[in-house]
Amino acid sequence: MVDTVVFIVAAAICLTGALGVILARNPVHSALMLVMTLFGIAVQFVAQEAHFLAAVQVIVYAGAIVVLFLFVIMLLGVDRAQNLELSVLPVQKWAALVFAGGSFAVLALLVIVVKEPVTGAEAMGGSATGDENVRLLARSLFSDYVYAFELTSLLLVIAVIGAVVLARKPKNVSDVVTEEGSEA
Amino acid sequence: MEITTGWYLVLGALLFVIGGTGLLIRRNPLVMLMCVELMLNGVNLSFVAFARQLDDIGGQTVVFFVLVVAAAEVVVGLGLVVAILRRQPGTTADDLSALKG
Amino acid sequence: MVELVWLIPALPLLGFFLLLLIGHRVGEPRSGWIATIAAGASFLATFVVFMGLLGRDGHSGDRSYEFILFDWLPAGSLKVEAGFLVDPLSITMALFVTGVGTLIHLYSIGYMHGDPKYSKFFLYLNLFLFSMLMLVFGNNLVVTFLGWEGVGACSYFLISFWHQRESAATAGKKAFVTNRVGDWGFMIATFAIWSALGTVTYTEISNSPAMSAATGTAVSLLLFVAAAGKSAQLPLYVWLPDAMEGPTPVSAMVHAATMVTSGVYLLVRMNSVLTDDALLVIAVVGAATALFAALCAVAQHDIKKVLAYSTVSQLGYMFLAIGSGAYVAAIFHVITHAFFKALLFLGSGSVIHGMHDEQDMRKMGALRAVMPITAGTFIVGWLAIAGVPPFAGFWSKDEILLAAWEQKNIGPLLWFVGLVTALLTAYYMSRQVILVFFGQQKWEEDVHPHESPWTMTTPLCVLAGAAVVGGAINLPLVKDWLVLEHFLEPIFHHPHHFSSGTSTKIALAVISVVAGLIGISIAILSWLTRRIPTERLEPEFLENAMYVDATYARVVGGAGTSSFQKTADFDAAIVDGSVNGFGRVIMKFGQLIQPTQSGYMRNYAIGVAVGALVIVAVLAWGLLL
Amino acid sequence: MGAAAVIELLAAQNAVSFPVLNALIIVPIVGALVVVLLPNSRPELMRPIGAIFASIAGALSLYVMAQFSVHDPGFQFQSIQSWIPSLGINWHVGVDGISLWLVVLTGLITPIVLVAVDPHHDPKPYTAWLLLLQAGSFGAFLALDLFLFFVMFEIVLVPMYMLIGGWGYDDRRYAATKFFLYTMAGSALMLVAIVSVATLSSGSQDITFNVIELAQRQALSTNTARLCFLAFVLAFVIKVPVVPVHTWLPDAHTQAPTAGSVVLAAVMLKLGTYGLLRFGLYLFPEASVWAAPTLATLGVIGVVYGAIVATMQKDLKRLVAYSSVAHMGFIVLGIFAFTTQSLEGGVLQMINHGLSTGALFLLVGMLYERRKTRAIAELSGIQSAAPIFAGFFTVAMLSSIGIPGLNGFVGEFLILIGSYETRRWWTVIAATGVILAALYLLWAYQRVFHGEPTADDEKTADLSLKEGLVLAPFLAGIVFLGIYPKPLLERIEPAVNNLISHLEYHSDYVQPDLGDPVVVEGDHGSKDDH
Amino acid sequence: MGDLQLVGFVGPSVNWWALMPQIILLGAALVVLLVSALAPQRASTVFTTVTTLCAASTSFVVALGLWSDVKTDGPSSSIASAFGVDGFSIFFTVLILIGLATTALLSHGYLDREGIDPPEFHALLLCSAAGAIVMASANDLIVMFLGLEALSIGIYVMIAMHHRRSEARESAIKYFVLGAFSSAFLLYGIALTYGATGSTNLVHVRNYLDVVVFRDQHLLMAAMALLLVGLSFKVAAAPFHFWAPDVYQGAPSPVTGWMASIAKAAGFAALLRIFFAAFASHDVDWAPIVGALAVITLVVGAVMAILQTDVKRMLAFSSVSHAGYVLVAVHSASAAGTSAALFYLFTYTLMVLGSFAVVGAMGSDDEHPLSRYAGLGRSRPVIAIGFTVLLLAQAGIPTTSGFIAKFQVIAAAVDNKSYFIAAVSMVTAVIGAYMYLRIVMAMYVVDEGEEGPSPVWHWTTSVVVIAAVSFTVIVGLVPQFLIDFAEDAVPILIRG
Repeated sequence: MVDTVVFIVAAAICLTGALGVILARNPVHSALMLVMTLFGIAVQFVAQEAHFLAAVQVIVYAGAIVVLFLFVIMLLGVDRAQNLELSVLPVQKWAALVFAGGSFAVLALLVIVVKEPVTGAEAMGGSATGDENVRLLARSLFSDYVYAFELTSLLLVIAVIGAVVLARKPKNVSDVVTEEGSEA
Repeated sequence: MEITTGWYLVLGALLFVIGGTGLLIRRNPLVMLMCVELMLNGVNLSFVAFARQLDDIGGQTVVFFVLVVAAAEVVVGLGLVVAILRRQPGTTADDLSALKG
Repeated sequence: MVELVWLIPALPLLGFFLLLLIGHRVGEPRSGWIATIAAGASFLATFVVFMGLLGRDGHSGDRSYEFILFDWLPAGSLKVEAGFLVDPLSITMALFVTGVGTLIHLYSIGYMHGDPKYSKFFLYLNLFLFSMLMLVFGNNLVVTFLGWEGVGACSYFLISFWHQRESAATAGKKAFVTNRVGDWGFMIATFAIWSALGTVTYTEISNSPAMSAATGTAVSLLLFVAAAGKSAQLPLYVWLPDAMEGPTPVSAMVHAATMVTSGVYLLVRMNSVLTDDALLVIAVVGAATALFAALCAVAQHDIKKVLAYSTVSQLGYMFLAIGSGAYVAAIFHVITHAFFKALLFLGSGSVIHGMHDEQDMRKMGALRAVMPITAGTFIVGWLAIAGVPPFAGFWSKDEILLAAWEQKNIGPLLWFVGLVTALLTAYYMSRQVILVFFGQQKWEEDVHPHESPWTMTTPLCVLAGAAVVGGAINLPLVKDWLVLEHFLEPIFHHPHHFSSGTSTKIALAVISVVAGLIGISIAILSWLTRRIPTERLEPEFLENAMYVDATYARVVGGAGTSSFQKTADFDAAIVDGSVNGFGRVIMKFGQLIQPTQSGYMRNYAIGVAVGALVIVAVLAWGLLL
Repeated sequence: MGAAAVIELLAAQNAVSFPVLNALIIVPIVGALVVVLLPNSRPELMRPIGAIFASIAGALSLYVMAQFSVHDPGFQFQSIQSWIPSLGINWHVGVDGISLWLVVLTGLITPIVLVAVDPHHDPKPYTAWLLLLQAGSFGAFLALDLFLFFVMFEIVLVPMYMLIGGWGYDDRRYAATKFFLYTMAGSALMLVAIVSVATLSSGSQDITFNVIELAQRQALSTNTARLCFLAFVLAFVIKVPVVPVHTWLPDAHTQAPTAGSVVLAAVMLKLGTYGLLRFGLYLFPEASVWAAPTLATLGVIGVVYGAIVATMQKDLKRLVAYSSVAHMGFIVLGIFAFTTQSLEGGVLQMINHGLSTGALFLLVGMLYERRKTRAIAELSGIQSAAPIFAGFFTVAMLSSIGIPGLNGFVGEFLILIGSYETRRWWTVIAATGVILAALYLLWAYQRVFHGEPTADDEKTADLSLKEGLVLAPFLAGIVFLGIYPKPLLERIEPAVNNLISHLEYHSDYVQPDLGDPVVVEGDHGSKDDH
Repeated sequence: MGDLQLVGFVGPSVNWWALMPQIILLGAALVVLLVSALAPQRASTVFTTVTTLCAASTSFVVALGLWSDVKTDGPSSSIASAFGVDGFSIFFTVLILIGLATTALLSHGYLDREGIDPPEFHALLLCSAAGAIVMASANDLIVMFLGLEALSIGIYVMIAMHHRRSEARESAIKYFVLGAFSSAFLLYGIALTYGATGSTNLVHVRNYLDVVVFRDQHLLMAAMALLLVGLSFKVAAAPFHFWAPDVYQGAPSPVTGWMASIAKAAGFAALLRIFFAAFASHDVDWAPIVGALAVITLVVGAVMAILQTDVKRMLAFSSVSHAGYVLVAVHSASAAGTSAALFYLFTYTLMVLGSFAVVGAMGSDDEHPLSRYAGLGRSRPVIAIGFTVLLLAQAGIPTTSGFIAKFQVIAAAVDNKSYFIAAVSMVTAVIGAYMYLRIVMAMYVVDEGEEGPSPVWHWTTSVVVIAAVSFTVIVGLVPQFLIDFAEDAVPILIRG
């Protein structure tokens, strides 16, 4: 009973946030709505005994990524409202409708048709509750997924280089000038 | 009412779809990035739900990697956005359509 | 001696090659003499072979001798050899072809005097003679076809010899193309014969069983189409009058004496396959042509045009004879006609030569004084063609009329047509003689007519002699005097014999003579003594040859050309256009989908999103179904 | 026997005898490389050296002709090497009576055009491309492996494309591209068909592209075979070209440099008709019989239609091009009449057309060199100014018209007399082509060579000695083949009869004996058992 | 970290030898970065290029060694079977290393000309190469995903490095946004696979699908669909190809070459591994979809290509239609088809790299009009003929590797009884040929006075072009060795 309520509330939060993200006129509001969704998801994680993930979700996502977003928004000062109706691509709305509607249709179809969506694939690891959860995570992270774990380092290296390269100002300003010229 | 995995999956799917829709209807590159984040979170939710269903920790581990990927993407993406907006303030996704045909 | 047959065509060919190599170097008149000697030698060779043939027994059928050079077209069961067939028919043709040919060569030496392309002319003449002899001596249809086309090509060269003249060039082309229509018939006939009898060799054809009636008639008619093309019968005669654009010796040799008779030769040669139905058609067309051409000849002013139409008309006679089954009569007339028509043409040539290339008879008259030999010989020719006894023409024409009379179905009618033709012939020839040689002179002052050199007059005299006595080779008076008939006997499948009694023969003969005299007298009354007003005797309608040619021209130039042009446009617009159109369609399709490449990343995202949705849906529903 | 067996069987032969056919293909390629490596500073060397290599190839082709055993219906000088074993593809070449003369023609034409035609610029690539063209054509005529054939059939497009594009006239871009794409489009489906044939024929056996082997297997179901046949035919009829897929030809011919036009007419068009014989009839006997009426009809249409369109052309070269359409129509008719005579005539006509049309294109090219125009309207009375030139043109023209005693007649006559057996009415109509041929050629001749020459025409130079020597072989061939075609016929006949009996064995077609009534579709004789 | 010890914890065994190629590349990347950071003056273009080349060649040698190992003692897997060491992965490793070396050579002249920092560029190149290798040899969907991201993110940045040009930034952001979007789909597909089969490891997936019969397969189907979408995007198959032309056009030519060749190849490697190896038991489900995608891709690529006026865009669309051919091979879902696909990718990679070598050397990337190529046949005959060969090879003209490749694809399709697709691919080949011919025409058919500028060549470009051309021709004439290579690479590790 309790978890039902939890689920419904959290789900409501998530969806509201999500819709807020895509409907808010102001990017700042979108970012905040995103935070809301992320919290909702964290709750859902908890509801499924993924406590550690819930924590990481809050810290990394809400704490780091969204902040990064807001930082950039402020940096660029693009925090002004953006009217959806101004969308220069009318086809876009219809396409979005089709995608959304179609997806919901397929989803509904799955929900209706599929009584039990998950196949009875046999369990791989042990049950995961409490601090056992963290232990198991660490174990699988450093055994089954150690290669992937190492690869994340590769990703992060690339990200760093990328950030550096992209953030670096062009060496000579003339480039920018010609740039503007060409843009005009 | 018993909350089965199905419900979580549906929720994840909804988040995914909403994110996708958002990416289709928003012009602001930053918001589009957020939409991608929404989609990834939808996926994460599904992973966790499956992990619980399967009673397998692997699904949760994967979420870590997804987080990393998301972070990396956001870093590079924001870098790009900055690089562009710094030169052409107020650029929207639709303004970047010089290459076409 | 018969083995020497290969020499007969070889000699003119040799002359041709000689002239080809050194002709322009030796120049005039030597090149002319080379050609003439070649022709003469060929005539001698023919004579030798003729003697050799006479040496053989006439009735046991070994007067037909085949001489094979080599396999020409061996393909599967088809055997076509390059071979000669020496038999009475071919040798008879060869004799007068080479004989008359030699004389005309000789004549041309003088006539072509001063022409820039003197040697080339004789080169063509020799080539023509060669082809004609191949035609005559060929032992199968294909070799004959070789000669057949060869003479056609040569006549093309010779008609358009003065090709700077647009009219000459056109006339040559017209002659060739019209002949090609006939050649089409020749080829199809050959195919049909081969597929029906499995051979194209004359001896085997005449020995093989008869074809089915339908095939036989078809083959006969196709052969007649071929003959009609070469021998200028209705409706394919139109090229011959125009062919007068060529030098006069050419008209004499190619378009009077030899080539135009090859149609007759072909039908006689193939007499074994001709069916009665076909013969009837041939007779009717022949008679019609004879009358038609005679009528046209009545109103011509060009001295050569008259002769041209008269040639057509005489050829009509020959086909009338064939149609009536009197092959001998046909050949007989071919020979006599060769004599007097060659004579007349050469005479007219001599006149034209003397009149400085004036051809309009209305600008002549009273020439007998200034060119007596020409005049005299011409008059002989006139009498011969007018059918005045005892000149050659009388005998052959008389025999034809007799044959026509005896034609089974519509004999009398044919005979009557022939008779009228005879009358007309006598009339227009007399008209011509009078206009040219009698009356008062009507030529301008600056023209100084003169008699031609001996190289030209000699042939005239020789031919005149032949025109006088030519009839002797087949005199109907006594059975044994029918030399030609007996000589040709072996080649005929079912020899033709006159059934009429002597009285009928004589009656018919008298009637025809009378008709001839009537024609002559009308001419004298109208043109010499002017008792009859001449205006109405030259109706526009006839002068323009009943507008047949004009009609052809209008059809070919109008509907024909435009339809061809439409086809060409169709090819360019539709056929080719559709090709380019295909390319354009692809381009259009491309431009249709090009907007998808709009440059908006959000549009591109649609592709991903909706694409994904579709695939998922397809797979999911695939499960449901 | 499988391809492997063939290899074993021929291995010994390869060991002992000099693989002359391979040499035929390789020599020109080597020549091309040599020419490419020559210094650019010596442009005058390119064509002579190229001509030498081309002539060596020509000499080799003559050697093949000399060594060819006359009455052997099969493939001779076979040489087979494993090429792509995993796909069952071999380098397999051989020559029989059908391909022999095409090979000789290819061998002789190329050196002549190399000598004859001066490209005016870039002699090096010009020579190299021509040599490669020769090599490719040899390969296509000699290939006995479907894959190899396709490679050669397709690769010859490139040199011709380059020749048209690089040395052609004003509209060369369009013409070259059209030529390339049109022909490529034709052969596109043929590749699918080739693979299908090979795949579907290899039931239990190993897959092979060996033509002989496949022709013997005949493993395809009727409908499959017919489909594949159609794919092949599409490629070939475009190449021939048969109306209505002919329109690339006039453009290509008109825009191509003289050498290109000559080789295109003399050699490349034959790839189509040769393909119909070798890969149409031989691989798909039943389908060929099935489709014969249609294709024969197309051939006849080509004869008449091509002639009619040719009549109205205003460009002399274009006119000759359309005359090609008409002549090739005869060949197609002959091929699909299936009689000894018609097929022999067809093969012979391929050579004849090469000679006469090749000569005509050379002459038109020479005229263009003199007058810088091909427009009939702008020419007149050339014969007065250049009699010898006119004489040569006349002979070539008469051969093209089909005057007996010249080669054109021999082929046409055999085709028609043979076709009359099985395709009477087709023949009757096709024979009208001889009338039309006279019409358009003589008309053109009259307009160009007859009449009063204008001032320009007066200046037109007559044939030079070199040009005369270049044309001499063509004329010699025209006359010789017209008078004594036996040497060719007796070598062609065994192969042709072989092909016909193959047809009779694998289909219900029976060649009518003479005297028999014409075979009507529906009542075929009994299949004679081999 | 194989010796990491926790309580009762045993780390998985690691086959370091198999990891060597990636490790070498990453090491090289770090070296380049460190040198550029510590001794900037040393970090010249030459230095970086040489380093990259050395790295590529050493790992190439290693890869060959691995190849012989696999040939002798069969395929194996490493690190909890996350990483497959089999002919397939090594085939692609070799291919990627060749591409890496080539791109390094191409960028050599280019970077100086366009003012791009060599060290970062090469570091990113090396990293994305490593990512590609991971992607091609990953036996686990997550690993594959990470490799894909490494490859892609590296490319995003490499494109954007072309500071001066707004087109570069535009194409970068386009590629980035759409890439992230599509990888979200891919990831969702992975999630569903995980849910459906209980694992992200391909070996487990395969084994599981072999034994289990589903009550309903909706999850699996959706998973397949989404995986297909994600990877189709990477290989630029219609309708997921829209990004490709814009990005190819805007990106620096060497990067374009890298994207068109290696990114595509890696994408197909993943595609083949997942579908041919893991989902083999369900090919009746996915093969038709792939076939449909193939047809659409072929048509769109060919038809759009002939409309283009910009050479780089032409080649972009041609690479789209090439993806179509490979999809045809994949569609046949057979060993023959797979080896055909491998053969095609190998030959195609060199063709396209050679082509973009020429394109990049022809001048600035702002635009590539045909007029720029006018008269190249005269001014630079060798390069021109080389380019011609490469173009004709892409058009599938015989005696080039392109023809053999197409031939095998057709053969595979016919073998699979899908005649329609075979026919379509041949027809589109003809349509596409028009575009190649236009370029050839531009080089050779010039009227007076319209010759383009004679470009400046860096010798490295010539090296690349000549190498690519000779490879193309040699394979076109004697393809057997490469066919064998491709066939040996087919058996993919499917048992843990």
